[in-house]
Amino acid sequence: MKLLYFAWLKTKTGVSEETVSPPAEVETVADLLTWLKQRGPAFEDALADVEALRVAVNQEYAEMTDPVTAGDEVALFPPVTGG
Amino acid sequence: MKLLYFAWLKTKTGVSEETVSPPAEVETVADLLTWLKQRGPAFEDALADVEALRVAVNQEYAEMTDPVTAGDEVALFPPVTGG
Amino acid sequence: MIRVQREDFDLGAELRALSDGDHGIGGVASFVGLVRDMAAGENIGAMTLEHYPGMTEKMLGRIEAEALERWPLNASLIIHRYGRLEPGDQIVLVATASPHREAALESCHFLIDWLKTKAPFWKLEDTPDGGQWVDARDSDDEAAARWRKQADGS
Amino acid sequence: MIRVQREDFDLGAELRALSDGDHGIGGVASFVGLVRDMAAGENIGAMTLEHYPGMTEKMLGRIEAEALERWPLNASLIIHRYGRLEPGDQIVLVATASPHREAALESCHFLIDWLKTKAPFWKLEDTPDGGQWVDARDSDDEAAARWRKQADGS
Repeated sequence: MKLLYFAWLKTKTGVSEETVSPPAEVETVADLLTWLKQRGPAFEDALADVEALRVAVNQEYAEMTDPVTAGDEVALFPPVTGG
Repeated sequence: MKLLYFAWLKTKTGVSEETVSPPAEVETVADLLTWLKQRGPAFEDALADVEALRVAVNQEYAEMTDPVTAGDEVALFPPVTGG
Repeated sequence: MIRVQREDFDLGAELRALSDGDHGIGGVASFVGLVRDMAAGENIGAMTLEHYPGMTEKMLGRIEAEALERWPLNASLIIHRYGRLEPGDQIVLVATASPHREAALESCHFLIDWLKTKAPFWKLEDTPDGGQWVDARDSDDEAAARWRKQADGS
Repeated sequence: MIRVQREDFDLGAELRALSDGDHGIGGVASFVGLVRDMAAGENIGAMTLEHYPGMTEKMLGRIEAEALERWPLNASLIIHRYGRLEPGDQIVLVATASPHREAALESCHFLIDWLKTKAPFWKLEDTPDGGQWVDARDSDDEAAARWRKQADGS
């Protein structure tokens, strides 16, 4: 699974892109976030406020209950501020 | 009193600009239109439908009951269609 | 700024000039009206725009002042042409610049809607049957009335 | 048409190209977003726009398709820049061309409102205290929601 981090998600985690292999019990976006938070204080801090997060799975906005699978590209970022 | 005619008011009356001296009983826009209609069939035809007319007195949109006086510039035209 | 002119205008240069040097501006909204070759189902070749010199400038200036009062604008521009115009020619430009996107967009919309019902211009279209004065459209009155309602708060 | 690019764009040329040769177009509406030197009360020198390559194009394409479905448009254009931008620089251009004034104005407004909440761009402002990620504004969500309500007919 490919993970992308943008804006302050990138700054706080110190990661812009990584490939991970979450355990089989990670079935949804919410599961993935829970799993990621256990990876250390930087991730715990960056992902603390789920309300402030947006998630895209394969470049589509996703809900917490949406499924994630091994081949997915999952992006984590704050609400957008372009334009 | 200076009269100006625009668009089909000009075409129908055959006049674009004229100076007139209406009698003293012409006190309002409505009076002026009534007086103008008596000047011949071209004017009677052009001014037949008051709803289709717009009147400006001294370059301000005017109502039928608004006053007109000797020194005024009065313009007659259809609803505007610019832009 | 108001301009009533026979000549064409350079859209890019006009819009650039509107915001040039003012770094407080966050957005520039604009509308350009063009001569269509098809109006109300009839092919038209060209048109002639007649106007009422003096009153035109007065009305455009008043419309602009109204917009400047209602929205926080750093700059605004109305250019309206008159005389003979061919299909594809630019007729009118309305542009507004503001710190805020909504203010620029709304005031631009307001200006063109009001101009359409207040500014003394009349279109004479060349048709296969000769010159035809264009009739005013009820939809233009309705578009302008929308802004009046907003102003009344109703 | 959608373009996501680092380079600046020539506003006049882009708008001209949008309507060039199509005499069925009666109006072109546009909005240009510029870098302000004052955001939320803080002086900013410059900013860097980060984006999500791939998803950006996908979202902009979808927003444009939505506008083309809702309004009778002859042409539309969205250009969004990324990378480092200075105060006064152009960030984004949205432009729509239609036979009808209202369609051009409304769809242009719709496009920029939706883009603001859907297109994955993030602004990092240079401030006296260093780089600051700009917070999303509730007013942007509200502006986009307005169009959703209209679509529902509620």
